[in-house]
Amino acid sequence: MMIDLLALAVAFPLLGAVVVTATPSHARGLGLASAVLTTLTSLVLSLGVWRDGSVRSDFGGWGAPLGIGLQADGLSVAMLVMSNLVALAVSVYAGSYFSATARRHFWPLWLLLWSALNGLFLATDLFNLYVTLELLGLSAAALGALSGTRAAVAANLRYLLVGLLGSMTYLMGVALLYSRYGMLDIGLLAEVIEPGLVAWTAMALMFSGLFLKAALFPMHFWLPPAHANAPAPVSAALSALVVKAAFYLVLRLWLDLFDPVLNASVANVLGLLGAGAVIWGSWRALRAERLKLLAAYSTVAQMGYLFIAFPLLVATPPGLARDNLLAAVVLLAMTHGFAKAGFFLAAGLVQKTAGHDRINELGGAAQALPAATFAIGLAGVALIGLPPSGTFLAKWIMIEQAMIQGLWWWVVVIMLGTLLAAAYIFRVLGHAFNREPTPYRFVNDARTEIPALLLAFISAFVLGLIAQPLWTLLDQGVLG
Amino acid sequence: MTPAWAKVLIPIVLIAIGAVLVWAFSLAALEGGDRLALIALERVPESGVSNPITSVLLNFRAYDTLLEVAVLLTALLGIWSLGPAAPAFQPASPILGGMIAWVVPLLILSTGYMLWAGGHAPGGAFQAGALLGAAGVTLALGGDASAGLPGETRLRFLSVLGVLVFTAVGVILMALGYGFLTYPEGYAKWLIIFIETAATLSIGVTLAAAYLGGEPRDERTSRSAT
Amino acid sequence: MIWLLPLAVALPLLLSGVAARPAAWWTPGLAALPALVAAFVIPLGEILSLPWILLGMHLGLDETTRLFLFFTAFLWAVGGITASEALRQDPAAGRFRVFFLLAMSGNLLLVVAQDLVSFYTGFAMMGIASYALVIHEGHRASLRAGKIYLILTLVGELALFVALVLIASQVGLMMPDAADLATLPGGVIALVILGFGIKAGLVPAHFWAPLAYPAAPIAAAAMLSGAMSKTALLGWLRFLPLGDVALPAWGTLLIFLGLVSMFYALTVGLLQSNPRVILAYSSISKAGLFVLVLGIILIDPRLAPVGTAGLVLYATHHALVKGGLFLGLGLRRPDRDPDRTQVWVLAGLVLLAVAMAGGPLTSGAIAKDALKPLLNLTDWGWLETAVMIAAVLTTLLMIRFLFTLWSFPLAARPGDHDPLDPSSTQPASLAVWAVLVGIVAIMPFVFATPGAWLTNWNILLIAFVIAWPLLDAARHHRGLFRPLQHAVPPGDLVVPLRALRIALVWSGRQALRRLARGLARPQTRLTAWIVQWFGPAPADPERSLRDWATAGLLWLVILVALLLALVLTVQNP
Amino acid sequence: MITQFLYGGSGILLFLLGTWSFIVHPPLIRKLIAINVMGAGVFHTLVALAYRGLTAPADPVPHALVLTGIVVAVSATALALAFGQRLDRDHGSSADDD
Repeated sequence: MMIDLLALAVAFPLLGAVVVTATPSHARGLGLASAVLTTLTSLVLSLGVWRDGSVRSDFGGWGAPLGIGLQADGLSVAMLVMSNLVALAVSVYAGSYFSATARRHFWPLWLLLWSALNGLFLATDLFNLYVTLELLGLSAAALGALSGTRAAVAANLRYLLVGLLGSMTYLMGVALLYSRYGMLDIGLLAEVIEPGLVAWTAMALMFSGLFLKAALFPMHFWLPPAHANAPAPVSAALSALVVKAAFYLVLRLWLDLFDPVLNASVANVLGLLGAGAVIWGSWRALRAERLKLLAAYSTVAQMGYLFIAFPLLVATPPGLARDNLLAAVVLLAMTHGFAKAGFFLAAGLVQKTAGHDRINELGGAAQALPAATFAIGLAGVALIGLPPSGTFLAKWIMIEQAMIQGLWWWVVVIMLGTLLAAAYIFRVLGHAFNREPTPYRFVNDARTEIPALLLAFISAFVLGLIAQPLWTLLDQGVLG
Repeated sequence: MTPAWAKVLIPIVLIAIGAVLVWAFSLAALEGGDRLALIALERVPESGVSNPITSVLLNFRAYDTLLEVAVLLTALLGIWSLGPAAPAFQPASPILGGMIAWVVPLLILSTGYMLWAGGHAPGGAFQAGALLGAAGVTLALGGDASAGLPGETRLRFLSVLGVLVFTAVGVILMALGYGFLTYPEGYAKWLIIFIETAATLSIGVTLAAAYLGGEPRDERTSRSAT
Repeated sequence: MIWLLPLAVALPLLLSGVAARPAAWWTPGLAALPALVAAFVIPLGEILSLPWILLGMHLGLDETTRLFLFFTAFLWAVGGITASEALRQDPAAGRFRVFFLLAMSGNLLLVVAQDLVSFYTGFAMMGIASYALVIHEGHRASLRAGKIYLILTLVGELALFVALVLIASQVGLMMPDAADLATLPGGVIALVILGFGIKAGLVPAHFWAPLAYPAAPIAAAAMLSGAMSKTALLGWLRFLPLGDVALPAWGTLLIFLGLVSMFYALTVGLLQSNPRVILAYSSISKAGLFVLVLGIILIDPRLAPVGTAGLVLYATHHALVKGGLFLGLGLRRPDRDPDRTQVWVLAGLVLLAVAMAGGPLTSGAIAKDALKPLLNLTDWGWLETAVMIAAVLTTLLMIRFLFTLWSFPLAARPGDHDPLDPSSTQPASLAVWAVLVGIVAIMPFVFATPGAWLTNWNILLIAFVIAWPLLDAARHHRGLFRPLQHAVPPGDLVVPLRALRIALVWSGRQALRRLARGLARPQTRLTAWIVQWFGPAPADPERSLRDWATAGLLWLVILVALLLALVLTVQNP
Repeated sequence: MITQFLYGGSGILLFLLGTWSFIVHPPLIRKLIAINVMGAGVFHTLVALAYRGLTAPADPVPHALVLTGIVVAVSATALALAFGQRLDRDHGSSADDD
């Protein structure tokens, strides 16, 4: 008897999808069961990595370069834990959000998306990543269109096509790397890759493909309509996890594969795009009239912060400072995952109660749902980067490093984004404080309100206050 | 509305990128050497099948193939989630109907052959599944609203069969101590055929169902429709 | 024993989780008690390190923060009991309690925090949670006050955030002491002054205070003016390079800022008729005094030990007295109420007002006495005179305050305990307020020698000499001062700021119109050309991005940019 | 060698043509076809890589990758077509206006 947690982290949601497809009448119960099982697997796997360091499993026993393997190190496990907890909360929420017919469609696609996410965070093979990306893109687009409105279908068709363009470009880069080096395993490639036209072209192709999927400014144009029109639990997963997966891949390739190839200028290109995203996304969020559109633009802005990290990473010499910076980036991504998911779930409740999500008319609904409003507030704390959220710590470390390296202009961008974020969050919260009677029951519907509240709470308090384990975890992987 | 200058600029930029691509690929092809060919060909005898491509697909890189079957399932589920199917075609004329009656069994026969041939020659689950799907499409073109597919319960089961068998084999092998998708010596051939058979059925059913588009209707309504 | 510190911070935080329930009405009253105990029993200098929280949390007390912790915890306890009792009837009280406890937790954390990150965490938690307290009542006035409070608070917190990160990156330490701060660049000092200046209500960043204090429920106003505004002083004491280097330029600037704040706030305050607004301006003037003393210390670092001790004593006095004045206002009932306790409330308020004015035998006198050596030692003789004039004005302001106690109508306010409801009594609030007044009353005898008790008698005398004829005139000729009363609205600067904005917008529009007229003809030609060559200009800037060709071209350009960045840069070896 | 370059080069050409068409042609169906042309280009290039001369057997790995890629592309195309069909059915008009 041998238990390969890496394989199970992908296989459980896959089997779950199979089972709920075959027996749609029990979709909710079986779906939730697979969700719990998958999350437990990922948590146990992460705990193992946290204690004993990274693990790798080669399927078929062939090993790289011939076979494919999965690998869990600190970086992948950090993202894995975040996405599985978020996904579990989304699952619980979705359990009572969807109608009976929508449920039949939601669960199998959702579990397929989940297995793609887990597979992506653990993957080590460039072509395998392509298949995983497609699985992710297809299931995400299908889920996004579940609300069935014309706007949602159109926006998600656009998303699907843009995603395909990104995958094809990525695949061209992979083909180039294979033709030169004859392998696909990231670890083996990293040992032989050398600066030169082949590696540069491959990197440019793969990164520009992934930028499309990560909705990096100015390639974000597909995101706001797609995320704002999807059903609330799907928006949460798309915004919190799916774009984050593309960023994770950029970071992973940056650190593990292209490290010998890249330089400060290319990092500056990434940083500039990130800065554009921070300012443009925040500004658009401030001007947004609908709550979910605001959240979607806020995602564009938050993705920008993550890309600002690249010039800082390049400027910082290897050592403790760089490790801290990297941990800060991961913490930022994790916090945003929790916060944005919590925000979208709560926004979905407000929308359901009010029948719309126009910000200026939400006062009454916000009053009727104190728990959801509170969740939006807590998630807002994390989105702005107020202490003690994880974003706050991450920004602190990023700004500190930027100042030490003399790169003060990134500080200006981060601060400007913070101010704008405060402006758009408090624009929403201001409507919640009028004098209508607050019901004594704080939580109206535990199944939907508690997941939102928990996610927001984790983002605002837990991640910042107990960030130390994350540092330990990251020491086990890419940093060690 | 596309600005005119963009229409001019896009080809120019693309040509530049193309030049770089050709150059990079030339460099890469010249320096590439044997790549994985030697390693892969050397290991083919251990893989349980003699066709190198099938060895790669179902043994060396079986995990890719598993995910690929999952992608196919995702597409089908996505199509189902978009609402009911388009109305059926008109029933075929007697001549076409007669031809369909000939072609469909032939297609199904070739499916079996393709599947079997994949072990040693070009062929395999996807080619076989495509033929099976073609049989369904042919039926649909002839006016069969269900494209020869079974009712909802069985249709759902058949469409997930590939992923189910693939994953289950993987997990069971893991539980037996061999590792996920690691075939024990001597069993590889039969396991691969088992998986391929399931995958062929799923792929065929999925392609036909995707051609119809729309959710599967439950059995009674679909029978009355045909 | 040291574990009492994290408990003191965590208890209000934990209680805030349940405080929304009506059954938890008592939570604000009890939450500050561990902190109060901690102020007495925790040994000084011991530091508790919790490396797994934030970037490593370090809690501890020193000579300065022990007094800060004492008055902060005490005020929050008194305010908490008042809030628990006064808001029991308020349907939105649950929300109030949650944010009250969050602000409490933040305030306590920043006092006991020894490292930069924890300090900032507490500071920001306190500032943001207070926003909810300010706007609690939800009228237009409180929403407006809250908006202005929030904007200024966020600007202040951002400035402080940058300042603290700069300190951390400059010094490389999370717990810098004064010697480490000696080399800070000027920008950081400016940010520290700005960041805390907003919290303290330093002119010209003061105008949130006269708006927020009257808008917030009385317990919240007491905390804002008593406990929270003092955190600015603590911050300055911590993060300005006091006692190690002489920074005459910054010192002079601070003295100037302090004088402006004092005289401006006192003058405007005298023209107000709402007692809460008067108290707000009094707080602003005291912030001016703090900054003035800090400026003196920056000019002459040798004064730092004396000056710091004096400032801490003054802060203790001011926090208790100002908090007491606000809480006392909340206990006031109309005169026609024949209740005997009202006499005692009025007596207490008079005592506190005298103390605020620095009357002999009060805490004000000893606080003034503690700062005296600084004013004497500096080379600038006129400074002492200026401070004396300010003291006279303060006394006049307190007389004006006592006067408004009778003249300003007590109206029922939805957030407060209804003062017009004769059946409502607040026995617990009265009791704790009495304790507070008692502590203020015995302060001079605990903290100082008899020599200090009578420090300010001459100033009080001068003030009365000035006030008497004025009061007399006002009594005989009603309406004599009425034109002055509304000369400056509360929040003074907000009005010109708004006018400035309108003027800017108007003149900007005019300028644009003129520009447009001038450019009209060439512009039409230009437009035609642009339309011809570039297509119509998009109305929504995002629209052009959503256009596939534009987006696609941008994407290709970024691909090329990546390639060029990789190819053209010389690789580092 | 020259054959290989011809195949590889035409693959790249297809890829670029697909990209161009995807970007400049507004109708979604054309974009979908463009994606498939791009895919064909990439697969073409990959297959060209597998060629190792007339005598040596081809590299099976790129072949397998292409097979997998084709199925993935087919799935994506099917889903995208279903999306387009749904849009058409909703409005009766084509979805080109997006």
